[in-house]
Amino acid sequence: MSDLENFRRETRAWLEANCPPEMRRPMTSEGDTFWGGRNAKFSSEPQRVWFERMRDKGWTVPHWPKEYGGGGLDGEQAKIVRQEMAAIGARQPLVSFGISMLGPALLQYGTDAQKKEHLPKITAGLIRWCQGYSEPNAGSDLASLQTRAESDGDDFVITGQKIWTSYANYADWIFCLVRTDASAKKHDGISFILFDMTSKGVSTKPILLISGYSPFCETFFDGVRVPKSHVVGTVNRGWDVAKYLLQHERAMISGMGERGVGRPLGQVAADSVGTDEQGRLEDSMLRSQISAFEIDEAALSAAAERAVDLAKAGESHPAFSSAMKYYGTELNKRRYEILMSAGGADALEWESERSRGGARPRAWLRTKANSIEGGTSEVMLGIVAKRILDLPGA
Amino acid sequence: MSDLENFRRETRAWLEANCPPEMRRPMTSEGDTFWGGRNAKFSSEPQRVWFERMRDKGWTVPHWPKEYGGGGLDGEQAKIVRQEMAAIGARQPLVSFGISMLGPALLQYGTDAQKKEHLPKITAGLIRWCQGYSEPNAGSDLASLQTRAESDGDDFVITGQKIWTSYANYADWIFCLVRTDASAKKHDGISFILFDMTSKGVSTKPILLISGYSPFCETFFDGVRVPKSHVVGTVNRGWDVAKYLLQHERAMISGMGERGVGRPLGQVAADSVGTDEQGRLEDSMLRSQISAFEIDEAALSAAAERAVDLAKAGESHPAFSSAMKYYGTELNKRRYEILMSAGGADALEWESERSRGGARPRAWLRTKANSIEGGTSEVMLGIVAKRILDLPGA
Amino acid sequence: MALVLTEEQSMLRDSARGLISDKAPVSHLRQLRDAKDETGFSRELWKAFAEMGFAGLLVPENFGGSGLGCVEAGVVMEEIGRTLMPSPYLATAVLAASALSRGGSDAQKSAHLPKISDGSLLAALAIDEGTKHRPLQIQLQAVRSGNGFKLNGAKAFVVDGHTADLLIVAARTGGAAGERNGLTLFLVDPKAKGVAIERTAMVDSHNAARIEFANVEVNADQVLGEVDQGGALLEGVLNIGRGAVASEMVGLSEEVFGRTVTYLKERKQFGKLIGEFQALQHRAAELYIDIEITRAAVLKALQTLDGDFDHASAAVAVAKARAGTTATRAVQEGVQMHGGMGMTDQFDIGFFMKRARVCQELFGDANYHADQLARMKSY
Amino acid sequence: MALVLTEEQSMLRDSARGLISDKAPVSHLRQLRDAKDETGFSRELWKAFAEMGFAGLLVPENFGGSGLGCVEAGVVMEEIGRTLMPSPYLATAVLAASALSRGGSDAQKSAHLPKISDGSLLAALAIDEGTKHRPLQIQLQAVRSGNGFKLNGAKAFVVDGHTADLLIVAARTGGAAGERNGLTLFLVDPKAKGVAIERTAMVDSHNAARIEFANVEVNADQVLGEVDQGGALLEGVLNIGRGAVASEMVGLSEEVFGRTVTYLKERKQFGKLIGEFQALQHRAAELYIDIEITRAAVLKALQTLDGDFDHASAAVAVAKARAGTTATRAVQEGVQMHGGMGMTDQFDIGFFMKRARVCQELFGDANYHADQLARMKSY
Repeated sequence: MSDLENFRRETRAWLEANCPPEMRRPMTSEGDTFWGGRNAKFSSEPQRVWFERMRDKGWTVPHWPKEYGGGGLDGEQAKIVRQEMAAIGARQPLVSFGISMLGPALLQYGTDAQKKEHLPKITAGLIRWCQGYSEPNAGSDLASLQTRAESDGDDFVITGQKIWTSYANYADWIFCLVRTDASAKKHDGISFILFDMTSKGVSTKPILLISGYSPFCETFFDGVRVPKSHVVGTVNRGWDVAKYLLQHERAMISGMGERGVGRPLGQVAADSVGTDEQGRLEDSMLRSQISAFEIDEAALSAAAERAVDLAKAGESHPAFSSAMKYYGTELNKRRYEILMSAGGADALEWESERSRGGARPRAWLRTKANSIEGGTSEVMLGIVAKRILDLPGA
Repeated sequence: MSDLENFRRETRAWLEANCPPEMRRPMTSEGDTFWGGRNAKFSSEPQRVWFERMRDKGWTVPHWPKEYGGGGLDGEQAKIVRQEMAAIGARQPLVSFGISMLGPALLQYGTDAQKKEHLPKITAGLIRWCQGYSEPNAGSDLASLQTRAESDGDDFVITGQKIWTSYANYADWIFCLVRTDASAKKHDGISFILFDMTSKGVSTKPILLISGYSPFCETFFDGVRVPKSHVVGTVNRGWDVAKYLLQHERAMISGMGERGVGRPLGQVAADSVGTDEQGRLEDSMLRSQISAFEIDEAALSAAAERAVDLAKAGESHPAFSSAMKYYGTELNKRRYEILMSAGGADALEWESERSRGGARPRAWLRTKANSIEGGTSEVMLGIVAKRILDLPGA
Repeated sequence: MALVLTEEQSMLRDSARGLISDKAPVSHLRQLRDAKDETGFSRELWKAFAEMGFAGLLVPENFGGSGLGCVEAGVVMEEIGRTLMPSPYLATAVLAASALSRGGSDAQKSAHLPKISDGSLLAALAIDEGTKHRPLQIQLQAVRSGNGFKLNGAKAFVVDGHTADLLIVAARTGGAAGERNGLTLFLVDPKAKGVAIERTAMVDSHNAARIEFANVEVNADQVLGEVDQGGALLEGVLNIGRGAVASEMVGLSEEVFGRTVTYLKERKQFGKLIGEFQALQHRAAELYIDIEITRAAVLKALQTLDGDFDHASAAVAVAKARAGTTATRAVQEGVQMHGGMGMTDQFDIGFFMKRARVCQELFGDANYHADQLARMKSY
Repeated sequence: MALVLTEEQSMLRDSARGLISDKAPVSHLRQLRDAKDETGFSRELWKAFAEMGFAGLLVPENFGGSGLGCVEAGVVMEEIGRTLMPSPYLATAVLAASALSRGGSDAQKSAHLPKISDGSLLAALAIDEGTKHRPLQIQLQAVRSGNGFKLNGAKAFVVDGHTADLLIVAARTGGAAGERNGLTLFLVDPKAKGVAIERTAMVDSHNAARIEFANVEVNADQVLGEVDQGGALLEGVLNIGRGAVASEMVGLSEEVFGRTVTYLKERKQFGKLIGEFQALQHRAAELYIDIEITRAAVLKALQTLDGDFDHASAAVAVAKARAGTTATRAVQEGVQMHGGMGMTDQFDIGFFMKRARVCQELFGDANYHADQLARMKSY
């Protein structure tokens, strides 16, 4: 038996022994996600147990180095952990932008001191991070951001406004793009900086979305003082860090089309609209749409697998994550359009218990942001046209 | 009984009495179209009889003035003639670019002498016209044309090359855009001129298309001498005439989606793929595509009707023909994609008698030009964006 | 008939637009939603509507209405679509007025139509039972009992069901699910014993209800039209409703499109107005063309309903399917082109997306009508 | 297994590409077409192909082949798709080689497989009867007669049917149309009495034939596999063929796309390279993404055929459907972006459009496979 097969067997056994049954059920509400942070509360005892066991094993982030509280696993092993967790439906013990976004950037660009300071608190779920990128006049055109950081001795003094800061009102720290040189060309005067959200001068205001939820904030900085040592990478070269991190974010978002999505669409639809004597959906037009969707979904899933394998083989194009982000988000929007169509009038209820508080229409509306956040579909296509196809003037 | 009802009754009776039965059958080959011209031959006796009766009645072009050989009918009457012809499946007695393109331009911009010279020969099918617009480097960007007409006394001397000249090798005369002022801005130095294709210096070379047919030519002018009196409209203002004529052409092309198209798609498909116990197409995916198509086709047909009525009411936007041209041609391409899909392997035969010489795949390939000729779909969308939506920089 | 509005119809449009844009812009719906208003619309505004003759538009003149047609009803619905005004117009003035005018006895007409015209009576049509619109699948049972019937079953997605003074209920008196024969319409008092009404809070903040019927007794004179023969009446009324909702979607689509084009001309990114980007220009142009063609298809359906009612089903199916597809596209492009702002509740555009989804579902979505059209054409 | 080509597979690709681009660029097909060549491909080139081991790629080593898998066959097909090389590869080296390897007796294998490997035997698989691919609808009758069977019926769309030295014919020995049971494959000599072959000139200038069978006598030893049990063998061979044609369409799509992007960088209109127009840039980017995703789906199907043959149907359906849709889009965008030039026979792009149409139809189009997938997933 190979080492990997051994590892798989051990992983399976460990998960079987340690993952509480409650943590193997599909999540049904926002409270089922544990985000960590200073004010974190567990919504249930099994949630606490599961988190702590995984944390102690280093598996809140299996592929990070052990010195930072990760599992020290290589890519193949980490994949096995993901697969075995998926096989029993195990929930993520900890979800955080520290893991998915800041961490990779720190590992690539951070100083030793920064890594030692921040990464262990991420893996242990002690600090919850948020991302300060977009501004009211810097959305798709992110690099035109205006939040300024003025040098004052060993500190920067930060003033400006961010928007679309995810859960800023719950976050402990922020990783943030600021303009440290107003006279440079727009991509050249930006720095990537970290600071505590309890710093003087920071305030947040939740944004109510069309889904009825408020996962984002407007975030205001009024003379926030931050030590210069909190800059990640080189001052004025923050755009490199931002781009690196955006690629991670895009790869993550592109996976949404294939994430644990419950029952296959065809079966969901069969329940609401019925089937004919041959077992085909009664709504034959809907059946066509679902089948076309599932073909594209299966193809995307193969493409995601291939993207990982190409990266391993050193053959992937660095801009390919934009292609996947585009396709994955557009596909996820299609999924929810189909779910709404299959759901019919029932899927239009907004508040009843029967509809779990309008879970489906709210999720449907939420997907409309997929092709905007992390770079719009239009920006993604532009990147592909320019960086992969090398079209003139793109 | 109203005058119009009377007119309809008389028209019906006259058509019944005068349209030979052979001329009421769907056309099956190119030879079924009578184009007129100096070298015109009738492919059958009924074709000759039908043409001559219609010509004598003035109904080769029912809505042109009687003095030019037309029928002198108003819009309502002409519509009735069209409707009653369609009702019995009567073929057009004469098809010509003189009728569909040059005529409207001459009626609008021509001198009395020009109208008297040319229109009667068009209605009588004596002269066959072709159109000299595009050039190898002036396709979508038509106004960048380079064929030059140099002034020499009472004549212009024309040198250059045209492309996509429909049936130039069969045409007697050409209406042509030439550059009469090379120093002016590109739209301002163009003239619209007429000349005989037998003039010294004119030569043509057919272009073989992917359909296997050659309906277009490259046309070369090597010092062709043309009297200045043959310019239609003002010298250097030919772009006005061209635009006017292009709108007519676009309106005509947009109608292709609804022209006499034989049996409904659903029935054609039912013949080749069969139906289930409920009478639905066995290929349920194809059924969805056909139904979606027929919805759009019916909507386009309503829009075409509305466009005419809006024009009558003086409420139409002059650029709306571009919108219709775009939609009509894209729809016609869809029609033929569906016909190919419904036809399956049989529709892939290219030469057999069984397949009438590959009529369907050749027609399918022909439709691919619909969204290119007369202004590409991209140009049409640009016109809508600029002239109707007033978007900046469009 | 020319496929344009007549002068009278244009004047009607102007007057409806004036009232609605003045009294019920989108902020009106927003206020009702935020206040969790129990009624879900403004009774005061409905009174003003009735006074201007809109409530009785489809009611014959001898019953206090103006006896106009579906084109006129569509004109009003289109204006409603522009601001998403919540109002009893669709359920009462279109559906119930049509059902009573077309199927009612003189007594029934006299009893209800004048009150509809003057705005004092609100009504609702209860059809759907499953989650998708399948009128032939109606199973709510009406069993003969004494001089009348007893109703048992449940309805869902009943527009204005919780504010109605009168319910028009489609029930099965014979035949099996799937059959057109055996359907009967009943006029039911919502306060009758055995009727239980639950208002459902909807994504679009408009009104709908679920209604249960447990041994609800109705008299023979509460039958609307003929027993067992209600299928044709119902289909006719539904076709009018479909044309009306298609009109609402045309208004909605145009409004969203207009707002989006305005945004394209205002918002800057990368040093340019985003409306300068050709990819967005082409998409905007395609959407414009789509809306214009849908507008023609909808007007065609309304004219056919007015001119050749019994042969309007194909034109109505085309109109409702096209309008649903176009509105879906319009709101999707609208939100996407507004970027992050389009996702905020603060911008109105989300309201249009939500309402478009409900309109798509009402009386059959695009898939339903595409299937129906294929059946009509035997493939 | 990693979803990328191995080093050996990449080398195979390079060697196939070298030969094909050198000896059979698109002009090779054009010449054969213009010359109205009777054979429709170059026998000399096929010999070179065989010498390089391509003809026997799927043939087991003990029968003279190299015993490689579907991924390798797909690699070759993809290169064929780039230049549209007409060749016996699909019919003989993929379909017939697979059918014989998987279903043949030792005697049948010994008789035919070495000759396939060395390029001396050409074969064809005769399945379709109606105009659409519906393998379960096979009606060609094989009735027991003496020691063997008598075949009666007709086949159409038989790839390379007119040049084949050996026909593999799917016939019905039992069951009814629509049933999987009762199908049997036969090895038939095309020169046998009662076989009438008509070459059909096809839109793509590739080979196909209609074949009639009138009382054609075959012996029991001409049965390939088991009588009445040929359905599974046939479906397996068809899946290999579908994967191969999907690969061809990936190569075709990429080639058309590459030519189109090149044109976008060369052609000027309105004083700009047309590739500068953002609307075209976005469409090109979408098409690129489409092709990349399809490429992954096709490789996934081929790997599944090699690794888990009996459970590959879903992956194959996905691959064939996607590849058909992608290729259709690629050639449509290719012609449109080439403008008028794309419509001329002088440009090669029309050849790709024609071949894509045929590949779409071969062994089930995107609609067929979408329907099959839905059936597999019970909806």
